[in-house]
Amino acid sequence: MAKAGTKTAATDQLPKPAQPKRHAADRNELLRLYREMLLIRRFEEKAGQLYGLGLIGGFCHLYIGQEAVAAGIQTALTDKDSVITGYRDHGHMLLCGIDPKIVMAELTGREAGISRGKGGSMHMFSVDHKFYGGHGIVGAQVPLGAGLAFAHKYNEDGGICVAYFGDGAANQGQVYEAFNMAALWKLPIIFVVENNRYAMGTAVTRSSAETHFWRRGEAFRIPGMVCNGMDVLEVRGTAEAAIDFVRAGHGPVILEAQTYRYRGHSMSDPAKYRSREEVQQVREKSDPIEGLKDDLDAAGIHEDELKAIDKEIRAIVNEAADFAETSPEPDPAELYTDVLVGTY
Amino acid sequence: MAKAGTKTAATDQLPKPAQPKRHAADRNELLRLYREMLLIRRFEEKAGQLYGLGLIGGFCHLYIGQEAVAAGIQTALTDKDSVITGYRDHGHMLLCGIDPKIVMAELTGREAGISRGKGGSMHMFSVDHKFYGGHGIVGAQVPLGAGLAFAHKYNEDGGICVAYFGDGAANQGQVYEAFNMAALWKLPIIFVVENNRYAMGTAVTRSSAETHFWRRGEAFRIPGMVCNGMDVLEVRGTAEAAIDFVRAGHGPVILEAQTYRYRGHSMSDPAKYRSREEVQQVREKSDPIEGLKDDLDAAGIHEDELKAIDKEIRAIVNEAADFAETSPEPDPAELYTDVLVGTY
Amino acid sequence: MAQDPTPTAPSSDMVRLTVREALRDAMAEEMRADPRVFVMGEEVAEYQGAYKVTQGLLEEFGAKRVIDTPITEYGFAGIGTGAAMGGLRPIVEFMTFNFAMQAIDHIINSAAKTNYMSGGQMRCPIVFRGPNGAASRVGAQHSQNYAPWYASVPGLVVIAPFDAADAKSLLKAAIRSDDPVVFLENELVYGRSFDVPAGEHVAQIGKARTMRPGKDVTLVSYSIGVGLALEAAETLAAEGIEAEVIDLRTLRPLDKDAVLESLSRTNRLVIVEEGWPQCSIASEIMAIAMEEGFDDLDAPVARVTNVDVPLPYANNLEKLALVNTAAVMEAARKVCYRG
Amino acid sequence: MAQDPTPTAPSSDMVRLTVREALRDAMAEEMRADPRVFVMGEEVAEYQGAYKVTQGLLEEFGAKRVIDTPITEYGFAGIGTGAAMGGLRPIVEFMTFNFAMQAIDHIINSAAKTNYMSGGQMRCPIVFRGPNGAASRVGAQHSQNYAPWYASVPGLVVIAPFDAADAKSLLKAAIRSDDPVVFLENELVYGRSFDVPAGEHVAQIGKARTMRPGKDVTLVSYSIGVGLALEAAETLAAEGIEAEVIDLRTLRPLDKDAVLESLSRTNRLVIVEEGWPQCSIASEIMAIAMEEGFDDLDAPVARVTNVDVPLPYANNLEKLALVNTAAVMEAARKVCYRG
Ligand SMILES: Cc1ncc(C[n+]2csc(CCOP(=O)(O)OP(=O)(O)O)c2C)c(N)n1
Ligand SMILES: Cc1ncc(C[n+]2csc(CCOP(=O)(O)OP(=O)(O)O)c2C)c(N)n1
Ligand SMILES: [Mg+2]
Ligand SMILES: [Mg+2]
Repeated sequence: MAKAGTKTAATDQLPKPAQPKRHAADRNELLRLYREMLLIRRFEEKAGQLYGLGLIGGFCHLYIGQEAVAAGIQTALTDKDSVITGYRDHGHMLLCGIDPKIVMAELTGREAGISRGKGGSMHMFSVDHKFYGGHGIVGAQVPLGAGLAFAHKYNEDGGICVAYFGDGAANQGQVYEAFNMAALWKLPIIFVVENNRYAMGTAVTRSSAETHFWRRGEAFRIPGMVCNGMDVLEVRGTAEAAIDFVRAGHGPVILEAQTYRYRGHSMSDPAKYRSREEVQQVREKSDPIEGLKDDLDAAGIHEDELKAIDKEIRAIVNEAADFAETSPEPDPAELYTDVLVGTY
Repeated sequence: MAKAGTKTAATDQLPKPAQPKRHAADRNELLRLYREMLLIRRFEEKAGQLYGLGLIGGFCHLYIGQEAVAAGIQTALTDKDSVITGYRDHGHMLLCGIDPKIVMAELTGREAGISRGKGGSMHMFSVDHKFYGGHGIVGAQVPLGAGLAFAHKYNEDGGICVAYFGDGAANQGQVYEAFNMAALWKLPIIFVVENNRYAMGTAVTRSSAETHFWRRGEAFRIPGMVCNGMDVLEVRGTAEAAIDFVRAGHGPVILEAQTYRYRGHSMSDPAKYRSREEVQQVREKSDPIEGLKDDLDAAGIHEDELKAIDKEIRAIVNEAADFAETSPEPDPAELYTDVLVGTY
Repeated sequence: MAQDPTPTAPSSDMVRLTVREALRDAMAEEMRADPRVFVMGEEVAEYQGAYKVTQGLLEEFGAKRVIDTPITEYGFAGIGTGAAMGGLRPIVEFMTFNFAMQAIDHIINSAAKTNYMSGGQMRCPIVFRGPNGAASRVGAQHSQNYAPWYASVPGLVVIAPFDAADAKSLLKAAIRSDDPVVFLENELVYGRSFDVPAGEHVAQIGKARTMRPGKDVTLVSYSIGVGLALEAAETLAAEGIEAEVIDLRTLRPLDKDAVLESLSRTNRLVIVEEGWPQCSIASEIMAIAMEEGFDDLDAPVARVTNVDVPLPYANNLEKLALVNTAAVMEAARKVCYRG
Repeated sequence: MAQDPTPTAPSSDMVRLTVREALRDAMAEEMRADPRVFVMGEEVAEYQGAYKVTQGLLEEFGAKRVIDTPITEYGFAGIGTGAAMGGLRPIVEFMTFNFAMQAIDHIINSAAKTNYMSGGQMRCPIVFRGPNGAASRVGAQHSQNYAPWYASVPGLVVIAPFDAADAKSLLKAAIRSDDPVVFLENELVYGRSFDVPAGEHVAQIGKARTMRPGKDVTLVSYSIGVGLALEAAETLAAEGIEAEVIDLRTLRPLDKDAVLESLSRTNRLVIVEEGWPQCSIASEIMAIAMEEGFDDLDAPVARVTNVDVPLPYANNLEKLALVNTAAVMEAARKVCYRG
């Protein structure tokens, strides 16, 4: 029995991931990271335009500003690994290798969309790409991700799961239930908190008794890591240390990526809860794409090469938009399909 | 922005409760503590008998073995303070000053019962005594208790809330949601984890990644305390330090009381998950009532005085049992009352 | 103070309000009158409400009484319920009732059942409110109508107003009620404007309201469905079918007398519900008509509901999935054996 | 392997099993056949199940496939659902469905809606099972019947068997189904023994079953109510009323054809449900009879349910609150215009 007393900190020596290093990317890797981030950025800008044109309806949550998080982590995964996130999902999907055309066609609610137009922006899935959604209930993806990790372990397939969620979602009780079971059962999962400082209009300090999200696993003996989520190489290096640890069977890790969203929470957000200056400053000083330019430069990658990528990506995104605009809506008969798989 | 790295422990200096001392009880206090614990013990033994006779139905969860927890804490509270717990509630109720007769009459489902026979063992309440139940859904009392604390703060009435829950309940997600809000809003509440080592048949090590329950608030910057829940004076001393801290407006405290239940989880539990020896050993070495005898002795309280208390308590409990057995069942018309307060 | 204004009666003194404003005004008035009343929920304070229903409340009542919560529906519903047990009168806003599914255990097991379980001793005067049912193009997880679930639970009062006058007078009644109230709003109706009688009006909970008299068929609905029924009635009138439109307003207790009385005159009944068909409010009204109105029926009662599928996102499919005026008219014609 | 044995047909080869054993055997057989099937829940492994339904499974299948969870319904329902999305076939046991209210968001929003939301791409083959409805003297929080709630949700299969043969063959079907299944058991029936056909039988989901033929009145029920209906039918027979008893077995999809066919012969219908009346399975069957059986009705359909109150603890009140055979007989006589 422990002695009576007032205590505040865990003193145990838990196994920990290795101290991460900023990833030393080679030329090809740098080009890939640049390309991936730019693809997200341009795709999202286009989605915003289509929304403005009334081609996308309902909620649409853009990932602009957070590109380095998905890029740094997704490029460190293998195709054995599974990924799950919330409603702010376009970026993660693109980096799972899903065709931008069918993602965009889902946003416009067309038959050719990845969910045949039935899911929309928040609800997309690709079992083929081991991308498991696309969930609209804040926090729900965290136990679901632990379930995917459970399946990896059960099947001994060597895969791990990455479950992305927000700083707001990190207050959900189900997250702690999942933390406990993931730690208890040593599930191969990385819990990535994309701390973009706000949950809708609520700044983290107004919703969170502990704003260091990497510490949120302390109540369950889960090691925490943190990185600058605006620096794709730092994200990548941290992700690699986390992945090594998790894949080695040590159980879960919490990885907080400190990032920022430039746009409103969804398309209708007036964003009065923060100043223009705050946004402007992040854009200017910490933009993840601009921020990679020094590294690109140092690797001898020059403006014209980047311009070529830019052009290529614009073409991809325009093509996706055209496709999404011109594809037909689902057949009315689709209303009744896919409710159940079986016939009873 | 924090620097990238692997981190495991909170390093902040949080305000903490004072280092608790084992309570230096005077003669009267000792007698009271002895009396309260014995009242619970005898009451519960009698409830067990009535259950065996078929006079009590459904679930009935006895508190035997854990008496020091309620006794140490309840005697440190004032009548401004509110109390809430789960289904294992008889002990706490008695120490809120509720008449054993009407508690026992509720167990037998009689009109004179505290819930007019409609609640049963798990669902008893006494607004007059600021005892707010008596809840059957594991963990539910924790946010409810935070709500009571919220009301204390809102009303500036100087009261605090004590919310008791089990080691099993401590894994519930809603507990962490309540932790966060209680810490964020500095609610006056003591979260008492009655760690009796088992949740039904599950030993804490099988359900909990972190078995030091006092650490479970670390993810939300809530200070933790722990005490030997079989030593009523240690519980009392720890409770006092916690109460002082909370009443001073510093926000919540988690207090883990390490205790043990002698009986099965409820009346039908075969208790194969632990050995007879384990139970026997606790009974012999750590019984909270026997354990107080040295202190009583040192205070010059002798066997005959204790025997008199014993006799008195047996009389109270027998009277309660008689009352509960002979009181009439509710009038059939009661079936339809108390569904709603208003008439619409 | 006037009780239950008959809103069809002409009033000299009307104010034009959106449903959103009416709800806000109800809360503000009750907060002015009773210091125990407070509002909590996600984005209710600084953001002024995700759908701006709590606009201005923070400014008037301050952060003590208008409280932003973390995204923890289960937790803050529990805290609200506990605060109500402790003597306060919380209004808990759910950003939508879809998210209240996380909290439904506290609504049912802690709030609804406690008065009974305590033999009438433990009150729980709390209002759980927020938008319910489908909004526009938000997909299956954000579009469910929970009215039948809550309406099935003894110990709850369940209210689902349609227009601004009812939104205001019923929300005021809900806040004053000593019982736990589930108050179901509808996002698509928030912005609509209606005449609201000036002055203080507190509706009587549990009473349906005749929105339009008629002799040929009774259209029963609640919430957004009332608008469809009124629209349908308008067009049907041009065809020579005089439809009586009844707004249930309260779903528990359900004013079956009002439905049965109308049925006894029109002998034909159609229920309009923006929700799934099975085990619905529509089913229940049909069951009541079966039990107590059978001899009045000149035709079987018909229900017009959403299609029995999760709500799809695509624009064309969404339209097909949702209850609509054309379907109401068709059903009305059918029970009148016309067309 | 035989499909959907007609259990009223005499079988040369019967085994006597309790419902508890039948459920266990179904799980064990499916676990033997398919390594993707596993069981998780509170006390399912070492304790052998809170109600001993998983007795012996840990010993046979080991801790990898029979998994004790912490008391975290929302969390492990989510983990189970995620595992199903990841290709496994989880059986998630809730100690009772009352506690599943904490997890209902995953059952509805994650499991039921995903196949539709993904355009048929993301399967979720999971079984959520456990006792539902009232046990004995456990009070209001532990006694709710959730059948109507789940039955209202498209994307779910909802099964509520009565006897051991159905418990076994339907649970096997549920485990093999590619859809999320809510499988509602009843604690008071666990210990009852029934004849179960030997050999492997997998029932067809979605088909009601005639438990007893009759020509004067149809009694429709599910789960424990079927026992009451059968008892009532027995006594009614002595009075000269031949009641046909139909066990719905599956509540979604609901076999309305079976109900309507029987109604077309008996022209009288009583629904028996151990649950609250409002927006219930009973309401739904009455709605169906209204819509599609109106002309067959010689009397209005009647429902016999629990009283519309939270379940009280006191012995006498509990008895009064619950549906019972006497009430079923009374309703049957009434629709037959006798007595
Ligand atoms: C359970 C639940 N509650 C509320 C909402 C409404 N909602 C959608 S997103 C959101 C904010 C989430 O913020 P965060 O987790 O930080 O993610 P971010 O949007 O910043 O990526 C809220 C409140 C929801 N979808 N689900
Ligand atoms: C949400 C919920 N899940 C499961 C149960 C069933 N149940 C009742 S008590 C209990 C064990 C609780 O253990 P613990 O919290 O340690 O308290 P103790 O019984 O030891 O006092 C369980 C699983 C319940 N009542 N509520
Ligand atoms: Mg955020
Ligand atoms: Mg315990």
